[in-house]
Amino acid sequence: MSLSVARRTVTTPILLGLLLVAFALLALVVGSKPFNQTIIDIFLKVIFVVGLWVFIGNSGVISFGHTAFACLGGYIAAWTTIKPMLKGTAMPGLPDWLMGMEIPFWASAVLAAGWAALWALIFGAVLMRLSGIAASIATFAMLAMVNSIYSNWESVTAATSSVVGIPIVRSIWPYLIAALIAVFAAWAYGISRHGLALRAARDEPTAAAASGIDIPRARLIAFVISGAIMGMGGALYAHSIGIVTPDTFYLGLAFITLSMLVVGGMGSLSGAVLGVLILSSLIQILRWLEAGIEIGTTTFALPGGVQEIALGAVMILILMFRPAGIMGNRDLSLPRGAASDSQGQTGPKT
Amino acid sequence: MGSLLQVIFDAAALGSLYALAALGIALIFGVMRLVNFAHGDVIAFSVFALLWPSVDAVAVVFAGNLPWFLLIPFVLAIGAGLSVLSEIVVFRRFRRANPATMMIASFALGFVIRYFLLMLFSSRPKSISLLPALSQPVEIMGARIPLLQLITITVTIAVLLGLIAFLRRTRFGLEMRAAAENFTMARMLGVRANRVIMGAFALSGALAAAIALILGSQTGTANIMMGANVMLMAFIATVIGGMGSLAGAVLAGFLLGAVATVMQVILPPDARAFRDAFVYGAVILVLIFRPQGLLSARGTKERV
Amino acid sequence: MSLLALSNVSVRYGRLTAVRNVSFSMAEGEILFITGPNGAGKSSLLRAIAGVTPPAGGRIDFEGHDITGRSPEDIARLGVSMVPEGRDVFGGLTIEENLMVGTGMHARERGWKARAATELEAVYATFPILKDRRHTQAGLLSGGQQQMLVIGRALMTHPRLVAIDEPSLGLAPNITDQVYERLIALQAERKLTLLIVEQSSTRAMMAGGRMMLMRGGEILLDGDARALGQSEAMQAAYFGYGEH
Amino acid sequence: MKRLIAALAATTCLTAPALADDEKIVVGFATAETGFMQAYDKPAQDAAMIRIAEINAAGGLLGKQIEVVNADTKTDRAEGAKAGLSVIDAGADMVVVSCDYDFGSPAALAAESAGLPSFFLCAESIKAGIQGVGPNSFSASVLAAVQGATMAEWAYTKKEARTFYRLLDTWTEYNKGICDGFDWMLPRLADATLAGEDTFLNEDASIAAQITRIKALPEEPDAIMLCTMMPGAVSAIKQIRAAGINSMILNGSGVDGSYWLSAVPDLSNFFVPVQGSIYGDDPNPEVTAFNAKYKEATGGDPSTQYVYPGYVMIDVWAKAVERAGTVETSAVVAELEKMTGEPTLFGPRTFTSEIHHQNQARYLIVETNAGKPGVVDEWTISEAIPVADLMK
Repeated sequence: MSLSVARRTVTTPILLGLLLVAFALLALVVGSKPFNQTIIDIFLKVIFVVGLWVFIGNSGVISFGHTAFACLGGYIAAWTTIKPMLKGTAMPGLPDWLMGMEIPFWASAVLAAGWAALWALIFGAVLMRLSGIAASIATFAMLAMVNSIYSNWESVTAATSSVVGIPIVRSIWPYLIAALIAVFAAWAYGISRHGLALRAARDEPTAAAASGIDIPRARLIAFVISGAIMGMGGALYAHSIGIVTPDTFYLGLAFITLSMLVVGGMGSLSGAVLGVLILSSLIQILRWLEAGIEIGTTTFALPGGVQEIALGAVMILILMFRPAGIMGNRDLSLPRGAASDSQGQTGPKT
Repeated sequence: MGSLLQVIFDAAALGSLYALAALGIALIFGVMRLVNFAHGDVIAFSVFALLWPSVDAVAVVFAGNLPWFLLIPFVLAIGAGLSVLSEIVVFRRFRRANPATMMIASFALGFVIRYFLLMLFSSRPKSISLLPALSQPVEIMGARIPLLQLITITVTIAVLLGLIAFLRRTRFGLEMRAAAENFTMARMLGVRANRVIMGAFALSGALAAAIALILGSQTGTANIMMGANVMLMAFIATVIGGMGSLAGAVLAGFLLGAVATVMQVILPPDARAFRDAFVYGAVILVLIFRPQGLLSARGTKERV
Repeated sequence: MSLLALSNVSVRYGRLTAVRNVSFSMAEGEILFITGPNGAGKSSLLRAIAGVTPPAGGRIDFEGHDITGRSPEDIARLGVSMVPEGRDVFGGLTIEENLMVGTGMHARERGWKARAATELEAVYATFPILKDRRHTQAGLLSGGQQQMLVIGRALMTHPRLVAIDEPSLGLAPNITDQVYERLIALQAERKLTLLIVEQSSTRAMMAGGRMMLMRGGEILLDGDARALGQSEAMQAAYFGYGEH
Repeated sequence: MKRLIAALAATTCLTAPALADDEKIVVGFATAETGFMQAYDKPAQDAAMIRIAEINAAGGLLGKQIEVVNADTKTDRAEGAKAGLSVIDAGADMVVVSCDYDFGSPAALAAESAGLPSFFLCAESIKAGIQGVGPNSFSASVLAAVQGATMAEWAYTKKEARTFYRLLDTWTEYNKGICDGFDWMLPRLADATLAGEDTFLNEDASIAAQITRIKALPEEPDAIMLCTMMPGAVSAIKQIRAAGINSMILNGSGVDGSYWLSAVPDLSNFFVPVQGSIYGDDPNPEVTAFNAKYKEATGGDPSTQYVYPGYVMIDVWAKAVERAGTVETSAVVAELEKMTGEPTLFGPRTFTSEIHHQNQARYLIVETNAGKPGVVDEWTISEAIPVADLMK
């Protein structure tokens, strides 16, 4: 069964992947450093939002806490890639073996994924019994706890101060590859036995429990995988700007990623990816307008601060007209695939 | 002895703030299952309404110069008005949406309000002298307590009593309680949905404004982010109190204030910075052992 | 003139059609039982009448007013009182508060307070147990008492039509007997129009009146409860014999 | 398509096209034009623009006019990195970054990796320089630790304060820096004691519990070292005074300004170290003249002393460029590192190859008495705080 499901649905990650590659090529063609950085930023958001989707989309439980895993990942990058000498002054409390460690950025991303997954397992074992709003608030409490600890553990995290010296990676390809890995991993999880079971539990909790699905366990698996993706994203985020601080990975990031997921449509992987691409593009366009666009000889510019107001208003409007998000519950697929698959895929409920 | 009394007062004053905010959130959650993330921004807006828009560092006071008996109703009306407006313009269209969509919409609305304030006033916190007479200390049984703290506690108790009387003794209150428990059933008994929801928003907004007054006179600052922290604590209080249970929200609000205050007192200096981590840890524990909340509202089924 | 008239009413949830082109009417003072197996669309039909789930097609008239797509509160205010399945009491409110919720709709009329008080006494007279426990939280009542409460609550609104979904669900037979006894007595006393949904036809046969059988979202049979209950056609229709 | 690419290339707000033009010198401002930091970056940037205008009016730098390019960081770290790259792309010879170390460092790191010198507008952490960003990074302000140390030594010497209470807001590095300087100084003051210490968070709605702890002391401390910043500072000060504690309150420069004093009517016994006075009573009349110039340029008086570092920054950098005869990074940095007690409008400035920051500086002491702030003294700490102590 899983092979046929894989064949039937693989067009979705492939199409999404091609879209991401197109963005990377655009950056290449434009060739401007700031634009390159903009695309890197978009890829990082894709990683975060896809990571969120693995848990939220499949379980239906809103989590405010996932940026905690990005935080854990970001500090792994700090702990393992900064030159030992710098580390000694900024974070003198690190154990010797960690102090001496200096690994390439991709290894730190892998390690970050593992470390975040480990903590997702520990937190998840406790939290996954909860449902609904209690689970949401508990994940928020988890985030606040992690944030409070990282903001104050002077000797190991340098507290609220920015940790610098993380090697900056300005090439776009590692971020593209990581985003592709996230998309394909999320897809593979979605069609796996565990993913199907979790979605069944989301839609029909009573029936799923009756048919022997252990819901907390199914959620835990999703939590760990999404934690790993967030951890990887956190480490790469650190490498993209060269610094980490705890408040980078706090409510601001939590809300913007959650908004992208919901606006895109948390019911489908395509919704997660498109939510990022659409909102990021919108933000970028609004920034151009704010900076001023020359029309003929006059410059037309929005007053500063309008960008955020417009973004909020557009988000409200999108949700007003498409409460299930832009994609509803549909996934991107080729027209033929969509026809053969029409039974299982319902249109957006409005 | 005096210092123990002082700790009790400190805890009660902080708890009062959280309880008032939690009540505002629970009221709206009760009638429409909306977790309103714009609440904190309504708090900030209510304070900024006292000032003229200006990006200078010095605050240009506008309504803030009113005598107290005009100033207080003015601020309450601003909070209630903004809250009702947000219902009419935004939330009314989300009645049938799922909680996640509503929540993100409320967050987006808060974002709009916040950046609107930012554009008008810049991010620099503005100083205001709000009800300055309240900054004097008073002596009670050996404890010197800021008058404001005393007033905060008194006001909270008065608001709570007033709200209880309103909910128990008036027809509108009865309809609101019924709607909070089972909205559809209440409508089938002829309870007008829009009126009840607008009533809840108005009350919630007025509560936000009350917090704005207290925070404003306590801190002497109008700051765009001033509502955020109180709001987060209030959410937690609402959930661990039992979503939809007004009494639970109040109880949990006081409890959170007490826990935070006591932690500050008993933790050794090195651990004090981690106070919030302990508080949030306690929150997780409460949720694990009582996921339905301390006082779960009977018959409140969550629509998820 | 009929009190309630449905023509070609359909109810859909997404792609699922729960009620398909149903038409019927009820005269004032009539008792109508709707029976049928689980999933027949009975509750959906009641929800459509009450305005909770607006019909996807067709038209509903009450006393000559088109109430299709009107809000539940408007329909309630016209005199349709709904007692949904599962005894939705307001658990945190006291019995008396539960009873009073629905009286608010008359608050604009003169003398409503006095009338509400009379009404309350009348409900207490019918269900004395409610009076004894009037200040108890409704959530603490037994199933039978809750059933009495929701019926009493519906009566408090001064309805023309009371629609009750499965009054016997989850009740012991002797309690059900009590509930029905009161219902029928009330109907006679107040000239109420009663629309009762029950899964089994037994109650309808015992109580008498008109009965309709629903299955698969459609009305299959309509006639006198006692006569219909005994017929072969009823059995066949209920269980769906001879359809394949 | 070409137009689209051109539009994309101008992805962040550039006010000047990218040109490698030898006829002018370009200063790139990667600072916040919107968001939270805007209120802090803009005044210092305005002051920097005044100095640039003065230099240009006097014939420019090395005979060339100084041009300015801007990019908005939107008070966001990721945007900060982009803004840094933008101004570098636009040909900046020197990159000015956001006032705060946390928000400025992404752009400063971008400058560092492009081999360009960078200046933080007014960061007061040792990391805003060699120790954090790299060998080409500088800050125009004075270390937060110097402020804490200045207040402690001055209060001890001039006000005979002996018992101190340390109240730290753990919100930012700046706050901790003030208290670190205080901690460094305290043991150097004979018979001065720490009566107690506590922490709070800037956004705490109430610091009642912390105040209760102070009041539980057998005796009110002579001075409270309050290591915090806006907006929490006003709240803390107000609550301390409302609780009836009248000890002298010592602060960092972050609470300078009279704009907030209305919130705490008749505040007294309150002391702030400043680099220059915005109150029109600076001992150096040129500062008052600058204030007038600032008002002319921006339409308002300086609201805090954080305007001044922007002016100092361009001043010292321009001198270094003039002396080096080039804008080439290593030559400019070498000239900057030769500066010892270099006179500026706001006190002497020193940079070394070890530290690109002021670990000892002359401060004016502003006392607020009955709600009126005014300069009462000036003080330079008796010894510079060693780099090793700053890095702990």
